[in-house]
Amino acid sequence: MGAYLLRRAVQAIPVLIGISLAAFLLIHLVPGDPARILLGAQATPKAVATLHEQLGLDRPLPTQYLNFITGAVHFEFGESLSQKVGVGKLIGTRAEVTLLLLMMATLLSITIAVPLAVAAALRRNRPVDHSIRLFSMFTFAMPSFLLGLLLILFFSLKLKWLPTSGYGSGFGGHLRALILPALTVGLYLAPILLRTLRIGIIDTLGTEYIEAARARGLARRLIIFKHVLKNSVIPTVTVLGLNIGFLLSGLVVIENVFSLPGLGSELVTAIGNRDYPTIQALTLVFGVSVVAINLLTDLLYSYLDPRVRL
Amino acid sequence: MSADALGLKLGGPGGQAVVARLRKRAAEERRWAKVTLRVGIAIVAIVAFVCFAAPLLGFADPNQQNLLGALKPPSLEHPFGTDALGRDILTRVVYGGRIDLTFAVLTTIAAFVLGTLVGAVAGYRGGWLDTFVNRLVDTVVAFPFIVFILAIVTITGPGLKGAYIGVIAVSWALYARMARAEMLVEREREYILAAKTLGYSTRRIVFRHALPNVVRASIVFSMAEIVLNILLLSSLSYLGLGVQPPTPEWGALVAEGQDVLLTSWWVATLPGLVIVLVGIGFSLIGDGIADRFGRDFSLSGGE
Amino acid sequence: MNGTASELLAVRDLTIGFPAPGGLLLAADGIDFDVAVGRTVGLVGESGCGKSVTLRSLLGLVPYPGEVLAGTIHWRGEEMLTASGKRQATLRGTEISMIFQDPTSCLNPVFTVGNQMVETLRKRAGLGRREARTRAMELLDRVGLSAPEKRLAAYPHELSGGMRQRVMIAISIATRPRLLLADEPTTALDVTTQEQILALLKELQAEDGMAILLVSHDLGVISETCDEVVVMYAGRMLEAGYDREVMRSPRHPYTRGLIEAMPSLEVTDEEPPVPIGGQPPDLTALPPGCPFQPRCKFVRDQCAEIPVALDATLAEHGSACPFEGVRS
Amino acid sequence: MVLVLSIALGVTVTACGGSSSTESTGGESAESSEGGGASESKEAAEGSEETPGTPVKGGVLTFARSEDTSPGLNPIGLPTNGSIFVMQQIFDQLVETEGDKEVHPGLARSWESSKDGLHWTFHLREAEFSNGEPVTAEDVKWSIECFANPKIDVSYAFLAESIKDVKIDDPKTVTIDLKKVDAPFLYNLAVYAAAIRPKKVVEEIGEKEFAQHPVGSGPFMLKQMVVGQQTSLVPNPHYWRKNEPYLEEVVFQYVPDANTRVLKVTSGEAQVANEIPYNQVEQLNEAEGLEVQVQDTYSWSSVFLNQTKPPLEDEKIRQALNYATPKEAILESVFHGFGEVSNSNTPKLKFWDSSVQPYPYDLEKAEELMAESSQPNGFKLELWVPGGEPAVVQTAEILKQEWAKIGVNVDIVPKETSALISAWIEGKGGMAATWSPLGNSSDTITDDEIVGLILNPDAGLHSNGTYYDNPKVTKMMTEARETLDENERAQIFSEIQQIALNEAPSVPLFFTKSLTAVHDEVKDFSTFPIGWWPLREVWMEG
Repeated sequence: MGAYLLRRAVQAIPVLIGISLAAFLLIHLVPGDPARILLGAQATPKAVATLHEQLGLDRPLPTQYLNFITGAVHFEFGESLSQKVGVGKLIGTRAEVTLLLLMMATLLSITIAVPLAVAAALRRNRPVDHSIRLFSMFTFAMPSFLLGLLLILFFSLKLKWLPTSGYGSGFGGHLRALILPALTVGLYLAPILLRTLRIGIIDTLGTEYIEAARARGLARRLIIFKHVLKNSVIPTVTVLGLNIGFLLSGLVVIENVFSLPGLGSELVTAIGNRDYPTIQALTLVFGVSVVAINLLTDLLYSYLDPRVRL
Repeated sequence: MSADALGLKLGGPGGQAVVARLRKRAAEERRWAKVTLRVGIAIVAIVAFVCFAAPLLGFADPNQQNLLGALKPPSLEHPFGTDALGRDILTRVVYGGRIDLTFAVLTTIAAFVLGTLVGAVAGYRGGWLDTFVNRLVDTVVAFPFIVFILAIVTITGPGLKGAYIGVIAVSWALYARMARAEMLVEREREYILAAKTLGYSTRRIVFRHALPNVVRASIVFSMAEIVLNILLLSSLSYLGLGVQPPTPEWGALVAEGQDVLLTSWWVATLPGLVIVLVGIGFSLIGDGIADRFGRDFSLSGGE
Repeated sequence: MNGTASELLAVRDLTIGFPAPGGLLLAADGIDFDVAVGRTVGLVGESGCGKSVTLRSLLGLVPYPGEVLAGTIHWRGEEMLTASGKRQATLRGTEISMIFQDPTSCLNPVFTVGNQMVETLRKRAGLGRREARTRAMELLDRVGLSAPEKRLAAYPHELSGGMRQRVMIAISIATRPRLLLADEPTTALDVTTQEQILALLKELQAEDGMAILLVSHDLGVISETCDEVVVMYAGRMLEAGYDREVMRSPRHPYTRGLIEAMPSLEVTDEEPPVPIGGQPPDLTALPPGCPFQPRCKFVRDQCAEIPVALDATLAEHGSACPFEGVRS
Repeated sequence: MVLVLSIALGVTVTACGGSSSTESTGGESAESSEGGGASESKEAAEGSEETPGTPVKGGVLTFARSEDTSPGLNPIGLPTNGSIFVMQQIFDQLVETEGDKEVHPGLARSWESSKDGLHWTFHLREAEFSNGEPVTAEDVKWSIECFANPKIDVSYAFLAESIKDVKIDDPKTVTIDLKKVDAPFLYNLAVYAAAIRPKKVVEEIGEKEFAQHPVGSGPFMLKQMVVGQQTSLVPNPHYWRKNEPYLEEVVFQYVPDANTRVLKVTSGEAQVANEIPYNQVEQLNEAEGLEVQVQDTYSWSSVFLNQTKPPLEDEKIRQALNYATPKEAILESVFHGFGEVSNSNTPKLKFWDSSVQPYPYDLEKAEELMAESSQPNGFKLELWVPGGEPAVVQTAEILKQEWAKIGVNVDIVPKETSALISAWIEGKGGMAATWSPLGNSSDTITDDEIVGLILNPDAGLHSNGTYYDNPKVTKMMTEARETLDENERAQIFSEIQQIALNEAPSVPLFFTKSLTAVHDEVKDFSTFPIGWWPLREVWMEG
């Protein structure tokens, strides 16, 4: 296993370099001079020139990229152009918000999806199955800001249980503030997991070893939640892993609706300001996280199914 | 044995009742299985028909503004109400459907085909190809999508060309990863080993034999993903990267509705519900196809 | 309690139906047989004759959408068909256990052999974790598997077909069942392993009087291991009786055809094995009277009117064909 | 889940107090009077309050804001409005701006200038920074020099080009010598970049660190700043206006989403929320305990036309576009009446002339002009619009329908905001462009800066991408800058406004209004046209 992990770590390096180089080139390709944007639309050209030089943007692109990479190697991400704050610190606080949100959302979506998938698979093509699939489609296909606002209206305005928005203070405060956003993301993720898991369970229920298990008189709950589930969860794990990867930078709308300082909204602001150091650092963070998530999913495959040779 | 023979055997009417019940349940089972697919196709077909045949159905110009009649709630005259410029939202939804249905279906199919093929071969072959594809998938998934789309739109200019390229270039990775994961398990199965011993070519084994079993989860997921691509257009148009105004497009309609949500809920909600309806349609199709492909657990077991 | 003391299982007029496009098909139609303590009864017949469905119905596992339509199953005097689901469940895996045909796919591929054995021992035999583990090792040793420690930690796909079948047997006897249902246990194995498995079953039976209900399409396996034989065709019993009588003097043309079709070492040139002609029966379109008519060499007109049932109970040597002895 | 949906939708209607009845076609809500009151004396600036209650100390004001203080709180740097409006609570300038278009005493109790206007002497008042250190003439000299140094103050040093030298006459008096007469000089000293900062502190911890831990002499000081979430201020114990501020604490919460801001203020989690969407003002006013203040701003919106892109070099066409623009109709539908029809290419600053007549909506005149123009049978106009601004896109959609009536086929091209502004200013943009009105706002009261950037090609911005070039207007601008006589300056700027309006480098649309929801228990809250709020006057009732 150690060798495998080492191999995966080595493989991650070209991925990270590839991503950061691509991000570096693409963002410079897009029109928009950071100096002009930071100074505002009416900035005089002289001011733009001095700022351009101060920010080191006049240095040739290769040197800028090399400085970035050498810095990144020892976790020195330089300074955000617009916020004059160390990029590392800036992203650190925001990464915590997004990761905590995604973890809670994943847990919520699993606790919603698994029981419903089992119920739908067991009562296949009957009213229960259809209504589960029908209603799960609502929260899945509904625009996230609409779902988010409905939850705020209901749980904070009407029932006054939870704050309307913000990240709260202290760990307890953070968790409490993240309940509604996590539910919004969870209600989006759950239907995808539900559908793939349902088909997986239906497949597994038809196998001989399940019939053998029933012949041994094992309890129904044990058969489903041990024997059936472990065999049918691989495609669902893949879908979950992928979606978390995308959602790292994809939660902008939810972060805005719930005023959460996450990675997604930071990326949009950084792009708006053409804040190159922040964009590149964010891309690296996304790269490392996705590589880690995919590694985790692959390890999960071999745990879930010993026949899978890594 | 015919039902009445059994009736006789089971002794008169009691037997008949049993037969009838049994037959009803089996029929019901089969009916429901077909219903999923049929209802799904029906929903999508109806929506598509209304959208593509809009002019014939008497839907006027979707961009016709009526500033005095702005933000009117749903009424007989405007079943979906009017937007901030007094335009009839139902007409805009209908005309927008053409763009969204084509965009969603084409991008999903392209991504599904490309991704599943690449993933299946990679999963089957293993070795360096698998590693290369995997790491390529990592890169594509990790890469911030907005930066990617922004760069493409800078080259391709406004309109959906950029969105088409961007979405396909990214979502194939989803299917590649799913196909690979399934293939890892499938390639260990006996029938694949048997096919190998029979000397089948890799291409034949992977595409004719392994693929049908690998593709089921992807089918279900692709049908759900169709809706995601429509919603993606919503966030793109919000960033100024979507269709050219005033062209009606579902994503843009929903985005426009966000600002007036608390006073005029219908502007975003009703187009949103149409997207949900289409989502339901496609996912029923997905389940219907997947059920048909799969081993039907209810009829297996004893001969 | 009308069963005799030694009688374990009494099946009377068992009828199992499946809905089919035409109307209804009876996978089993009026099946009667008994299984006594320590005895081995064989159900033999071509695939599709209903032997496997009959076996599964004893555990209440008739695959969906089939259903037991009539008949009674008495287990040690207690009627099982009308018993509560819970009651049936308590029997499954404790007093009656079952082994299957394809060893490669009847063990859960993602759990170790040990995990699946310990699970059954703890849940169904009520043992503690440590006891279950040692008991499992004893069982593996008992079924002839070397290095039981290593076997417990192995995953099913890491064992050969024969070894997996031995594991299945070990699991099935874990709870010291009174009756072992064996659905084609050796079909998927090579001949030498087949002999070993059958010998093992016999040993286990001799040890604690476990009854065995063996289902197979191989008359050789049946005659070699079973005390009584039931020949099934198209869901019905065509002949039943003690193994020696049925094999030596088959009364029904179908049984005779099965025996003539058996390849055996002693076959000389004059009597090469002769396969039975025609196609297996279509259960939804059976002819009236004897279902074997279309393929029977001695068919005559009255065959259409003969009753479906056997003419005598199992004790003697019953046959569903009144024109027996026509050939001799 | 469906149950939740229906309840929630129902709630949407009731919770916000307004039924989704048909949108009334107009009727301004109670427009409050011009902001601003006498500088010194305490008098409720807000007209809507019947009896001006006596201010009470205490209370925490939670302000749900659409911007955050991410760039830090250092006047010298690259702050956005998010930071500037908070810094105005922490720092003082020599002179202060308020609601009106005059300059009021800040750290300078009084001042006088030499007859030739080249020497300005400021008499400092007794004041202390929030760290207890006295504000010395040394601090003032150093701060003004930082303000004038383009290397440090990159964005606004050009406002202080005319400063030659800053001399300390005595510990309480400072004189600034100018190279040339600079009429707006005094007003420019009120800009946030000219804030008086403690020299010792900045030199000790450095500009970057100072942005995280600012020390000023203003009414408030920083308690805590959690970037991207919230910034809280507490009263400065050493503030020179002894009885102010009244609030115990001010918490600025960053709430980017407009709907969430509305929900936060209706649920009472916040007492004030800014940038309220136009369509929700009426509904919020109906909610009891809430009122939306509508006030003037120095922001404006217009469609900039690039004269180098044919046929826009033809003045008749540009004028025709102005005549064919239904400003009142757009104002009603898109902005729900909250805004003012614009009669100028620049915002309503000190020398804005209200008597100049805006282009009326006159299709015949427009068709006439088009007939006489170089493109009598119309042309295709590429109009760039930014993403994420529904009001701006909707305006463009209306213009597309309206201008089609005079043969102008508008091709609306959506662009990512930053890409649009950069390309447009460098002349690489489309034929015409419009962007967020809040994107163009003035930071100074006098017209010199904005008129220069918008109408003077030599300022390097190609007249904000319009390539407008009228030497006579450029000469008038320099004249205005060099005369101290206010009336003469007013006369010149009024003429410039009229000429530019006629030559139509752009299609002026509206002067933007600020919409801020305020709870009734918050007293004497107001928003200055320049954007920030005098929180030192605000107090909470009960």
